[in-house]
Amino acid sequence: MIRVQQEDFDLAAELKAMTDGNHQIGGLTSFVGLVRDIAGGETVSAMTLEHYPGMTEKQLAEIEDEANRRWPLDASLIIHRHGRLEPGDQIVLVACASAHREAAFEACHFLIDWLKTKAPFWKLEDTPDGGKWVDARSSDDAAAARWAES
Amino acid sequence: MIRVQQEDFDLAAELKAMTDGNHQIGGLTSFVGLVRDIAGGETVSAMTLEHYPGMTEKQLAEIEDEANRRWPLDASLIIHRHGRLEPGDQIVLVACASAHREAAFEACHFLIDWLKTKAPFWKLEDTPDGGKWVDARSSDDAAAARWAES
Amino acid sequence: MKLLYFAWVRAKIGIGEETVSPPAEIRDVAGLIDWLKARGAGGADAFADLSLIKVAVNQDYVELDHPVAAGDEVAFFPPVTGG
Amino acid sequence: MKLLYFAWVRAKIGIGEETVSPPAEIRDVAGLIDWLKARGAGGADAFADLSLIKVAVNQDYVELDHPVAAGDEVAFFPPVTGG
Repeated sequence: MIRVQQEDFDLAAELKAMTDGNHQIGGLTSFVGLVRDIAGGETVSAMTLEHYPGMTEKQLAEIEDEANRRWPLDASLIIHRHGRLEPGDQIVLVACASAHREAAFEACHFLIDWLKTKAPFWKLEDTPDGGKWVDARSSDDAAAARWAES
Repeated sequence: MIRVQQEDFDLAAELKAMTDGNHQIGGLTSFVGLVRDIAGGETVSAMTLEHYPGMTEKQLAEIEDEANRRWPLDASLIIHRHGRLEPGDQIVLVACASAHREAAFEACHFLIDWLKTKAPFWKLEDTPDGGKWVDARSSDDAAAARWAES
Repeated sequence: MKLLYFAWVRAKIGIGEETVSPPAEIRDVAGLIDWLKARGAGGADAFADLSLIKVAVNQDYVELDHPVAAGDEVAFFPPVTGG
Repeated sequence: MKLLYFAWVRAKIGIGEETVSPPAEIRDVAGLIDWLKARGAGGADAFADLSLIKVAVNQDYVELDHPVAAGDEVAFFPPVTGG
């Protein structure tokens, strides 16, 4: 399941809903991304996440399909927020449940790595020097490249 | 932090406690292991987890120290239950928080892989044919070997 | 043809969205960008360094040689920074 | 010397814990195992295949050539299956 929303999410409720009643699930891996108060050495008081409505959902749905094709998942979930967020706020949740932990771990890692380089979101940070668009990191490209299918 | 306990744990409360108030954390990776109702093709109605009190805590504390030495973690948590558990019950929680997601992912993956091969726990499954001690899996040894320091 | 701009590309162009009718000889993304640069209105600034620009046609990532046609939704934006 | 047995090793030995005083010539884990096998009481069965046995001395994993002495806590168990 994918969701793109402004509202916060309840991590516990989301994870519980993924596994409830499915006793074939042996492992649930999740990643939560949080707003940091320091980025590139600068204090960040808040950030605004802009996205491309329509393309975001399309891209997230495609990558979730790919994860489900590549790993035997019982459940998968991507929630990505947009709008104004403050330090400590949740930005993104990626979770994968599977009979075995390797699939759950790899699919979850794949999804967040992919998301970082392909999902059309952009962060504008409020810093003491004003609003600053966050630069993409080449380390994120390298992380995503790892998952390319040969 | 490590905990070995018979009682269930509240995933949401545990994860929240790890990140609350620390705005340097950018990512939180967690893994929850659950009791499956099928193992090796057989129906499992319940299982009993035996462990070695004292050695369990010692080994878990050592491996948590190692994870904190190898990755820049803001917080880490291992909770492992023992006693009688039923399908769908939570067995283990491993969670790691860090400024960056790679450290959080790798340390969490390292901890669960290690735990599977070194933490002194043993599963006795209740099956239609009676109690069966679960066999160790060579795939778990291979997963753990990956993390050996050269 | 509907054009969308996001993040600092939007800031440089000055608007987030517009509908344009480029001349018939504009057949691909590269041609469209050249036309937008020549048109002014922030285009020259926004597209000064194409290594910083990602393009999507109808919500899929494409390269500069990808065809564009009337009715397409073409989006220009910097490398993404979500997650 | 305190001996501990877990999982099916415990089941085969018949007890989970005992205190023993092996003869002075028993100096390492391998010697201790031979002594336990000779003693009977499930020892021969439990230690029939040493590739299935893990050993900890004072709560750290050790190999068969690890020394044992009076006062040690020595545990025998199958490969672990937690997590």
